[in-house]
Amino acid sequence: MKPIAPVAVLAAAYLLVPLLLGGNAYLMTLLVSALIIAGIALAWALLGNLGGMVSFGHAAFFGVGAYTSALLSMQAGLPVLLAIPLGGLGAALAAVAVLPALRLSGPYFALAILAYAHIFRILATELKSLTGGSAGILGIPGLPTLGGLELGSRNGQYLLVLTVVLAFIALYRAIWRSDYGLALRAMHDSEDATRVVGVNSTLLKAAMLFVSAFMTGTIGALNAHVINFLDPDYAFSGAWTIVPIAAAIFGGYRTLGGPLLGAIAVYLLDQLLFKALFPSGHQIILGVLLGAMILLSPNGLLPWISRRLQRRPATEVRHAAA
Amino acid sequence: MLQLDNIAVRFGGLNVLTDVNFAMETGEVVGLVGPNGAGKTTLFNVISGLVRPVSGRVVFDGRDMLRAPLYQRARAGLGRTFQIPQPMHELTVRENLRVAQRFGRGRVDEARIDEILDFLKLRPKAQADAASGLALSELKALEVGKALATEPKLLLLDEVLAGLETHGKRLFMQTLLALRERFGIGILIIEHDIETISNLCQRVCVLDFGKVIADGTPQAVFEDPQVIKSYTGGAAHA
Amino acid sequence: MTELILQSLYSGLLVGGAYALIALGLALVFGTMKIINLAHGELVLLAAYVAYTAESQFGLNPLASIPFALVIVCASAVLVYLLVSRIRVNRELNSLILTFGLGIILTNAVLIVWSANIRSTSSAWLQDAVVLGPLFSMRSEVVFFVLSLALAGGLWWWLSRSWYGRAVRAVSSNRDAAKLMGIDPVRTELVSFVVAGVLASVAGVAIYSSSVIQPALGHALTIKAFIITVLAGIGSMPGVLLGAVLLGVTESLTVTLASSALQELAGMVLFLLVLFVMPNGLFGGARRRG
Amino acid sequence: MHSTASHPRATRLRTLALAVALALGSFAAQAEEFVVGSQIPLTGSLARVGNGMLEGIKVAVEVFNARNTGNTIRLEVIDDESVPAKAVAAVEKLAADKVVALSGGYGSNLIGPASEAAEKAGLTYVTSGGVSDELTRRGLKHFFRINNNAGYAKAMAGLFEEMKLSSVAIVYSTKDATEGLAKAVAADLEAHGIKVTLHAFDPAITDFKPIINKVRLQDRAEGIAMVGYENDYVGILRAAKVLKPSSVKAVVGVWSLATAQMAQEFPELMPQVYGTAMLPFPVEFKSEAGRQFATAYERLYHKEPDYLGQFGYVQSMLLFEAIDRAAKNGTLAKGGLSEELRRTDAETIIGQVTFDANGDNPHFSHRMGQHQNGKVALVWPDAEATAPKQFPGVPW
Amino acid sequence: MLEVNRVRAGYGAINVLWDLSLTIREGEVTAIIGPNGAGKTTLLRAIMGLIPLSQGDIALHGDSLAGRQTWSIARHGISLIPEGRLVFRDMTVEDNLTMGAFPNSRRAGVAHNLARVYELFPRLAERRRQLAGALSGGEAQMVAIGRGLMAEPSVLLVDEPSLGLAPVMVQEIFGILERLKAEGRTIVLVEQNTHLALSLADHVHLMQAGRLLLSEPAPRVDLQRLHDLYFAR
Repeated sequence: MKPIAPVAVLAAAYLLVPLLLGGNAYLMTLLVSALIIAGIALAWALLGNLGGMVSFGHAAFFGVGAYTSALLSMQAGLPVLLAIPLGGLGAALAAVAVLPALRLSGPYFALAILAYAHIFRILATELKSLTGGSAGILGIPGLPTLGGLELGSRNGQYLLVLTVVLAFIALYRAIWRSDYGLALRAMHDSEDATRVVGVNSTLLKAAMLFVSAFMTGTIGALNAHVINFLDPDYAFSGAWTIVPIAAAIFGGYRTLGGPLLGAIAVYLLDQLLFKALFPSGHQIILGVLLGAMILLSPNGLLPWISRRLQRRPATEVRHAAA
Repeated sequence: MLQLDNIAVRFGGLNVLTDVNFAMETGEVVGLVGPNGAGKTTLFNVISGLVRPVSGRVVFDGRDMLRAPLYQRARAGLGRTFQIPQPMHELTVRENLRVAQRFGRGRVDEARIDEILDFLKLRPKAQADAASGLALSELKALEVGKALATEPKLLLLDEVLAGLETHGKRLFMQTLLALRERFGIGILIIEHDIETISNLCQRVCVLDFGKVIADGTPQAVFEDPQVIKSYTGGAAHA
Repeated sequence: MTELILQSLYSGLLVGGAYALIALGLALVFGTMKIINLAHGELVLLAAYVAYTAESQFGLNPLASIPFALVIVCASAVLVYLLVSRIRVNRELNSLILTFGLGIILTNAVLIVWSANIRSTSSAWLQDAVVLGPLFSMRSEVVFFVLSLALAGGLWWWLSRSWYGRAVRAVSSNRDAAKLMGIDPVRTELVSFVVAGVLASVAGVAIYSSSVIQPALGHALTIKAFIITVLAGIGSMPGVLLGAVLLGVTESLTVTLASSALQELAGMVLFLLVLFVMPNGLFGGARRRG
Repeated sequence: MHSTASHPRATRLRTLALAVALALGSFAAQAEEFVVGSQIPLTGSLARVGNGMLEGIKVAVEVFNARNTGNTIRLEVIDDESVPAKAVAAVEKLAADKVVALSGGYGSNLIGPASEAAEKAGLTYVTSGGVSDELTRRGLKHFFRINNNAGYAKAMAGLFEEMKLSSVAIVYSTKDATEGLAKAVAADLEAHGIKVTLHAFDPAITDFKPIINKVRLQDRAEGIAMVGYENDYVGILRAAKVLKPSSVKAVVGVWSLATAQMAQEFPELMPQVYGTAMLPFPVEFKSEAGRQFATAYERLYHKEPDYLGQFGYVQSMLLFEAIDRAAKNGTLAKGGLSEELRRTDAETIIGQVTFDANGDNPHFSHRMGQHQNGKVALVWPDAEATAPKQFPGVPW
Repeated sequence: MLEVNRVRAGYGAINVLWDLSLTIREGEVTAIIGPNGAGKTTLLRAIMGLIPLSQGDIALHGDSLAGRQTWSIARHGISLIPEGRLVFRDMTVEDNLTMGAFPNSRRAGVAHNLARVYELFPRLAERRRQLAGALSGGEAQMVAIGRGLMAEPSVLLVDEPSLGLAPVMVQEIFGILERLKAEGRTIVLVEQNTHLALSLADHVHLMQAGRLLLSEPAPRVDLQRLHDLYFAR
């Protein structure tokens, strides 16, 4: 069953979803939005898991990526599909400014990066000649048609964002499994222990910051070409931080699939269910989810589910011994 | 091989090490002893780079290491263990060695990892979770294994025997003796058990109040009245 | 120009007083438990809305609503502590995420209960001008500046003279040693949360009395408080007062000398600079001695 | 796995439900009920204004359905949470639900992407919630707006020009709508030889004394123009009340200021302050249409209508009437609604409304009100004035 | 009065005490000596509840202390003067001492006890307003001892008071312990310095590797044998 499962999930995601739901533009829009959140959640989790850093300011990278791509495609006239990865690079470049924050730990890092998000937002507002100031940018070109596939349609957007998110999962997995990933995971509880065996921990952490920023920026760029609109408040909105964190924590930020699962679950639940229950202030549920997960199952939903599914005696024994 | 000149370390006004001068030759096995709080672990931290001294020089293998970050010292051939084992969490035993080898030595050599695992009798636990699946003696062995995997020229062992039962202690000591034979590397070891030190080392260095008070063969050192005094406070055999 | 700058310094000073009130509670809990309560700003906001309800429903002067705010906010602070204290693993970061979640809950609860309308006091007395030569201010600013100084003084007295205040410092200085003195650290931490609640209550009423509140404000208040805590250096209560005034003055001088559009930017840049260049804060130096 | 979907009985039930739904749907069509969608912020940062506009839209539904034209309107509302992506999603959901048109939207940032989504779906989108010039520059075929930046700037600048002030300090928030308006007013005033100084402020700031002190000591302006939102007005007015800049003869703001709510909540700050207003307070309508609106509003919400409700009402009424006309001449099903709406030329409670090729209303000009003795009187333009302005006059 | 019965305890995976039993008698000075890593400090920490017992029991006057919280044990009348002093570094000397009298029942006597501590350590009286973090090692040890005395404990556990102190200071500290002994206090002294420990003790326990190697009244202890055991010769 094991090897079949991922193939089945992929087939369902690529074929079944567009076939069954493709006609419902609203649902497809929700799915695209959920995948956007999933992309950020994944990048956030990567930084937390491999770099050991909790960020409260991923909106900074999201916004920079979005602006970079929008401006490159509109002012420099670059093709959208080229501008998007360059948006990711732009965000990675912005991460250079964040490098001094790597020396900070825990809450200091988390909130320093939030300060960056604020600073970038104010800069985007003030640099009017470049960004159009608070009026923002309307009419950002949409996704092109590629080999007969209309990427700009809802289904096309879905397939493209899905592919990018899956590619990021693959990248994340490759890093995770590499020796660098091993060293990064090892650094968590015992940074000194890894440094004394020759690991340049600062360099590796910086690399993870760049990777995470690149992913977030790329997603931000994608979103800009999906929504066709940007302004500073929107591009650097705290929502680009809050919802992905809730999603990653909910799904299980220590797993590869957790952020994706969490984002889809949290976003769809929020939009289809909670919104109906609490017409105003339904974000309250996100807060409750976040708190409950931290208190009851800090590792998230996915590990909890897999524990439930494979309740083998062996694991029980090991947990009892631990 | 290793040379320390006038090392001084202060923690908030307290002199932890004062004017420590110490040198080791290639392949030498030296014991570092002294009462609690004498500054032994601090000296290890100075050598491996965790603590920056206020003055002095650290020269290893002909290179001035004072400003070198930890990972560079490790790559230059300085391996160390921690008094309280610090396995790399979330990783298996084999992965622990792999990381040490990959980053400390620069490339991975599975055969060599197997060799170390066999040597430290960790082979059966190779796939075990380092943080939760090991007994204390195995954790201690893993500490040494990680250091060995970096292919050090000098190994700093901080109380690798403490907390072991008598039997485990004996076994581990044999391992350490074999280590010197097998890999031909220098060892600087902190150990309280005087029997162990006497069996293992050709030379013993005694620290007290952050100063070197004796340096010589185990016999000579443990007969030294000043050493006995520092250990027991009394005028022992005098 | 001199008059402009004088007024700007004075405004900054008064604003700093209000900032200090917001930051003291956060800094106290941070100093005691090494936990950043990201819901602190929301507790302040809760007090502000209690004052609004008291004024709009019962015609109470905001100053008179402080006791009611105390009860509600302190009870909420205790609840926050009880939840935070249940965290066992990776407390530093998990508490950050938990209190972040609690902040979201409180913000939306405020939105549901009080709606998104902006609120502020209608008390004429509080809004009247107080003129000191070339210096102008609103009465509420002066009242709460004085109150802020008094509370900071009271906090200082509590931490240095009272049994429980000193126990709070003992626990934060060395938890094990404090236990050896017969101090129950859990109870002590609870007390520090309650005291933070008291400070948050007054801070909330101050904000309601001198500026405008709306449900999304809590998050911004937490950020301000954290910036000040970093400027101050952990655990330095006089530092909080000075850091708050420094931030207030920096902001108002930015408005006077450059542009008010850059005010927030100046605060953030100051924060990052201090964080990178002096990680122990501007006023934490004395503590590192010895 | 315990799936019931494949169970034969469940399948039969589904078929039945589908049949019932279809039957109901066709029944509704026979009754000539048209569903109009509304994508509007009911939560998030624009919650307050969004809810205000929605009240007006609902009143329009009520009034229109009471007219017995043979056609009725049903409203389907989706909260966009003040988030652009959700605004787009909302429009798409409404399109999927087969609404005939959209009335709503608030904030140029939300209306922009939402109206583009509506354009793609071929749906008529009518709004009054975003004044950015950019919106009507896009050349959308199905986008209509009854108000615009120019109308606000016209009113504000017109009032200042009438006062014959020599200098005006414009204090504005760095938000999109406010910045655009501030720049337009500045250009207009400068064209009339009035000296203008501009003071931008970050939306997060609360202490305005340093700014007002600059106005007092450096600008020595005769008028203060505030372009912001309620919280900014309160901050600016408090600072001004404290500093009492002696050169100032009038304080003028824009939206959400000359309202009953502000008069009631901040009685100390409001005296003699000007703001854009379509209605005096207490409300007095001269026209029959106005009275009809006010009565319905009163009945539904038990309070006096405000300007948000008024705009929401007007845009919706114009839309419903166009739907009615299009349905009757048979162009509705063929996508002729936008053309029908473009033929509008109506005298409404916000003045005359027609639409140009871009959907903009060239006639739009706001009116200015002034807080006078706890009431709001219309003071500009003269034709609409309910009382003479008290000038010079400031709240201190 | 204090019974340690077959106690096994340690730090996580590392077990330190192996089924250790011993008895502390009222009014005596009991010295626990042994080389580094013997488990002496661990024993004191186990008595205070700072580390949990994995086996066995500890009882004061017959009341079991197992499973009780440290602060509750401290209020019960046992004071530990910890190794490395553990003073509250950013509090003044006087505040440090005062915290020793934190339990409700002791607060009334705070003035009297402060005066007594200052009489014992005149040097602390001079520095009462100084931050404890700025003190020398010997002074910090005085603060730690004084702080322990503020609670008027029925048992005083002293962990390595000579550690890291200059010889003059060691003498001064032991002079104080001498005085406390003369007052008839029950003291448990953990010390590496056998000579000093023996000079003060009524009863001596020698620990090694978490076990009791020798337990006899001080006068009967043969130094030569002790050192042979100590250096494992």
